[in-house]
Amino acid sequence: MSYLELLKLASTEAVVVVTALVVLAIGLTTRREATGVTVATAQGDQNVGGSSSARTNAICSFIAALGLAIAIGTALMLPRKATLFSGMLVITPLTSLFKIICMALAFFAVLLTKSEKSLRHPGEYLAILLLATVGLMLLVSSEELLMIFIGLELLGLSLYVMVAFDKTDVRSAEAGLKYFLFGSTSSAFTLFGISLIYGMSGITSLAAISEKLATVSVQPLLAVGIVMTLIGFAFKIAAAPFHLWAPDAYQGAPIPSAAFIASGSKVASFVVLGKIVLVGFAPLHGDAAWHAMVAGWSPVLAALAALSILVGNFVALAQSNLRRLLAYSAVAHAGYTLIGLVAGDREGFSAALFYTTTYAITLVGAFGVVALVRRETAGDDFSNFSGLISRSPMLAGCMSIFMLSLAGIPPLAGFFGKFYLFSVALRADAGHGLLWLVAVALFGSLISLYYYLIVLKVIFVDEPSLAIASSPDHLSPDLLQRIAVAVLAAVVLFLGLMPDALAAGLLAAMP
Amino acid sequence: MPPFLFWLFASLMLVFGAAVVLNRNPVASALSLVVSFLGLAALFMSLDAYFVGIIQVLVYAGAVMVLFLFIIMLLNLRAEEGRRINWLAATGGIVVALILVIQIFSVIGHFQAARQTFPSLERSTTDDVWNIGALLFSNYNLPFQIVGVLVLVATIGVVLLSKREPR
Amino acid sequence: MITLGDYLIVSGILFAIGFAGVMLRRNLIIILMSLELMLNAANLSLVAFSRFRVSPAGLPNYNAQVFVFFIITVAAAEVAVGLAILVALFRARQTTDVKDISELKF
Amino acid sequence: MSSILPWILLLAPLCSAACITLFALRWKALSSFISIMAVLLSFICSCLVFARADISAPQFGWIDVAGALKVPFGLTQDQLSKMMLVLVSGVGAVIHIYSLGYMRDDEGKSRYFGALSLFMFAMLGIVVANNFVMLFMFWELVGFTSYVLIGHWFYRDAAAAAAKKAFITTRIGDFGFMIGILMLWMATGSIVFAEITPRMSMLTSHPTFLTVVALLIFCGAVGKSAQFPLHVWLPDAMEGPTPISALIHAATMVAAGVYMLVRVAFVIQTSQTALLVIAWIGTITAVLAALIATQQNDIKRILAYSTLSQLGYMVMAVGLASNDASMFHLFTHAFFKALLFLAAGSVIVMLHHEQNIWKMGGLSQKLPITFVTFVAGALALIGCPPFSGFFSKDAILALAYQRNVPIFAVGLFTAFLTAFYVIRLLVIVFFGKPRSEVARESRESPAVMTGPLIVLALLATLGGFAFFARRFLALPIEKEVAVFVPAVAIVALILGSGLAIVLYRNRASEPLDLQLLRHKFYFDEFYRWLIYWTQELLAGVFAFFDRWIIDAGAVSGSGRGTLGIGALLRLIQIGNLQAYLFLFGLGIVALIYFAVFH
Repeated sequence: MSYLELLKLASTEAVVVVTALVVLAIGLTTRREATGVTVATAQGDQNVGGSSSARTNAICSFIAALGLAIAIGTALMLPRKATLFSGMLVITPLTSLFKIICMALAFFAVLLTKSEKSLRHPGEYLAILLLATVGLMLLVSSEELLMIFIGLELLGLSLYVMVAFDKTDVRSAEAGLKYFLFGSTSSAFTLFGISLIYGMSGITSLAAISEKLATVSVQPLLAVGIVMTLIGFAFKIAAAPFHLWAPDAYQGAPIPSAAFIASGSKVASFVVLGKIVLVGFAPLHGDAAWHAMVAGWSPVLAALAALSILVGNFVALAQSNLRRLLAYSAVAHAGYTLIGLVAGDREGFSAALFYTTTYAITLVGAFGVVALVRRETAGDDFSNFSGLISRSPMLAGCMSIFMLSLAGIPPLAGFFGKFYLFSVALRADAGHGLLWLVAVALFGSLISLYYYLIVLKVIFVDEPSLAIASSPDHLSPDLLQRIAVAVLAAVVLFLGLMPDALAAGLLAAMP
Repeated sequence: MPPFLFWLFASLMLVFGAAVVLNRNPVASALSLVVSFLGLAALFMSLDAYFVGIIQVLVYAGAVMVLFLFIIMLLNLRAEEGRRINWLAATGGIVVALILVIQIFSVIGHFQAARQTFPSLERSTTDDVWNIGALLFSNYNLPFQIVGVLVLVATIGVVLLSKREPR
Repeated sequence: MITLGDYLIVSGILFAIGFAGVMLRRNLIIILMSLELMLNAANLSLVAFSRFRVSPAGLPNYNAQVFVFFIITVAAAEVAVGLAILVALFRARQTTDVKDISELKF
Repeated sequence: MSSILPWILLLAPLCSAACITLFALRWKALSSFISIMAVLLSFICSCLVFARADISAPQFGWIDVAGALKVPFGLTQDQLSKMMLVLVSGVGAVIHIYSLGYMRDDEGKSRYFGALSLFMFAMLGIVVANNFVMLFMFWELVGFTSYVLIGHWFYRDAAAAAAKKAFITTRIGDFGFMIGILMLWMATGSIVFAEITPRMSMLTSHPTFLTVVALLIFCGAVGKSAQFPLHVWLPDAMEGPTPISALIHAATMVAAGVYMLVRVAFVIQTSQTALLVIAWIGTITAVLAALIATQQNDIKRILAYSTLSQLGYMVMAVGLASNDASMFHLFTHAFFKALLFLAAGSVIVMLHHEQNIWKMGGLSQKLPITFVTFVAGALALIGCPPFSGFFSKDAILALAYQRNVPIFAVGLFTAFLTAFYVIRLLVIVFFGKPRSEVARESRESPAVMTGPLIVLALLATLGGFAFFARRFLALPIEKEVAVFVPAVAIVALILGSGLAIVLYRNRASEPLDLQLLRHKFYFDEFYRWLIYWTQELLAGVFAFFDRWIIDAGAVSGSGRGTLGIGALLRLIQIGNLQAYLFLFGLGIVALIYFAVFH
């Protein structure tokens, strides 16, 4: 394997890494000027520092966005099929598709960053964001446990830093700490699980593991290994009971970080989780049917799914902060998505991926709205959203599209995603064994309707509170960000009307 | 390695591991951690993994422990005095950990291969640096480079997070 | 003679001790140390398996040892980031006790 | 013969809605103009489609996930849907024109017309859908737009609450509907009506499955057509503007449920048990609503309950396996109910939004046209020959008499009650002396409002005659019993009317006081109680769980003070990391137990 060939196949990752380095360099050099000025004029330091950092932010965001666009271009030119180092880097249509999706999500996170004023070091922040994207792409495209672990860690470390990044807000460090502790504990479990799986099979490549396991009789030790491995992913997708970090991280983190955790990290985790269970552990599927449970990973995932749906939806009912609400709804949505994996086979996997992709798009959009509202009103409680319709009909409209899509109202993407998911789950098992899970999910989404409607009520019906109405910088149009939110809303609508565009592509890309 | 040495190092590691958790004083915990890892390194050696054993000593005793001690000094932490132990929480945690141990025990008990001894090696593995190095630069080239990216992220993160910012 | 199971049990106990530390201790630095214990428990079982699965050439399975090598690196990076977050938090709150870190809540 | 007319009639309201929301929100007159043109276009196309014997619309593949799930986007063009098209677009057009007058000075007129167009689009979509997914999509869109329309005056708490209630209640039914669709798809592998029909024979060996599917699909209709026990949203929906009440209650939203049942009759009629349940639900709704209506004082609510009751009749007919009778009643009901609502709206507007019937009185002189048309509608509603309602209700009663006598008896009693409360309404509102200042000073509505009334009055009068109705739909065939049933029905009618006239002539206040009926059998209270307690219970359980675990980690005393806010939070101590980690560990242990030792 020559380095040149490696570079060719990993060109996308390479481009993103190089972009990250460039952005980092720009961030470091421009800030030095700014500090020089700050020392010179003690009085005007806030202003000068602020505008300089805003300029740095603009330049860095532009370069980061450009780099991502180039990387998407290179991803389009990847060969159709290639495997490196016995599965450490696999290129298939599916991995290329998800690399592009991950980069697109990162692209929107970069756009969100542009208007984030509280970030003092935009260069470093964007560099880490881009490196986290590299982690996503590695996760998506590897079928080997060591590589998956390193991808998880790269992503995890970047996200810990991104969550704790905002030093002007104490809550950010607290959220970062919680996220870090949960993340590293669960990755320790994953690691222990991987070591057991390695011990049973003597190998770390998923395809080879699957071959090995098909011949060996199932040992309890292996089952423990599988459960422990799954825990790391259950953490990443915020499935109950491993979700406890999510509300705090969503609320305390800078908004682009939260959006990135909710979207990119989740999508990539679902891709790799699906690969692990459906490729690696395929022989140990088990059966999650209510009356005839057979041990394996699918009853485990089914239990996680049911618990997530119930806990997420019920606790979301009691929230009064939009970001926490989104976090709990994220828990519930992770539960819905798991149903696709429980159903197994390629159709179930593609339904899960369709759902998680549309969900990620929706959530990035919702966080975009939250970011804009937060900029105007300095908060993200419900009260900050009251009467949004009168302040910005466009944002209110987009937000209602996102909320209704999350609630699963046709003709938005969320509806078709749910329909696809549930129908696949029902067909997966001839004896309707998964009916119980689908029933739980339907019940959960019935409950969820209530709190999504509360958000809409706040936006459309409630009177704006006085403090917000008289906020001074209430007219600060960030055109780019508004356009981004509108584009995302249009995508959600489009994917609801023409789900084929993505769903058929996904199914065709399935191995 | 004779069995008694295995049990000696294993119990050394476990006892000092427990000491890490039980000590009130962070400095004592950090030192216990090092002793525990020395025991672990000895176990690695007993498994003919000399390179990993040495790395373990170098990285943990040399780097990680220093980092811990440095932070403890920097933040000027003292033992948690005056803090009462919350027995309810403590019992809960211990019970969960015990259940975990019991689960692992019973699962390993069901594992047939666990009752076998280790097969003998063809030759001594004192030269395993060469073997591991060769693997690192061939099969594990990609993860090796990615770990470089990971360390870069950690560096940026640590510098930014621990820096004191002007208000 | 010492069997594979002995190593696995020792590793399992070390893992559980580490996890107990994570759950029980309120001091964040000690929680981080406990995390290290958990990661090293995984290392121990990996090395034991590596020695157990002798390759056709009569040598240990070095793949697992490379894995351990990576884990040690990653663990060091992780602990550094953890400590940095801790320092940032300490600067803001003057505490390393998890009980005092609960501004974000319901 | 392939034609794009069906597509035009479907898409015209959508284009109108899009134009209004995108460009014309500022210009009220323009948006109302666009909206009315669109609905008229739809109506004309519907008529043209109706006039052609065989017509088919080009069909598109919509969703096709590698053969796993195939959803075409096609339009059904059979007798049933054509009739509904004419009916929906016709009634819709009348209501659009009437809205011009009713909403003349409304602030949100553009929004109103935009939503109205979207509603028309959704409703027409339900009518022409040729598969379950399309049907469900438009079904939900109807639900959503009705939410917007009912909540049009969203600054009124009652309106916002009513809108939410309508949306959520119908969604409860929709979930059953969705499961039913999924189960049917699972069993037959298709979601297109025409493809499922021949495959139904595969399922006859699983009667329980069929019953469950049929009842789940019926759930959708229970929600949308406001059948017992999900009927509570409909009377509250009266908080919307009156034209919306007319639209929702006459030919569209509530009729959608009945239409859907008829459309999927090939599923429902395979299960006798399901049919029986449906018939009884319909019957119960009919009698319950009629009983409640006798004690209401709000003119629109009385009409709302009468709608419920009539819907009960239709569902009863579906349950008695007669689509024709059901559709016939839907057809006549569309005219007379739209008429009654619009006439009531005319009264309400002229009395400056007074809706309490005890504040009216003697209006027959003040609003002569409204009065005459209202009487026509009322007579049709109570089934007085020769008005339209007589024929259709008679058909249903005759059917019930043949197939299920207990249902017939209850139906007859409902007819008696109907006559009673309708005549009560007439007597109180239009006769006697004016009982308030506004009633004394009222005068007739403008022509833009009375015009539609007259048109509808003619239809309500003539709609039941065979020579007219037969052009639109297949009439149920009358059997020999035809003499007995109308005879008793007329007796019930006369008894009911007579009782009402005796009781309410020249009264100034309610002589009867039936708390149970006045409080609508306490359904709202019961549901509120139920929701409250489930919510409280669940929230309580979760809160308890969280607090208990988290408090457990925090009862120990606190040493150093940290932040000001922290001191307050320490009292509650939620968000405690240690407790989180403990839960985390508990989860892991439980999961391992579940996977390995279970």
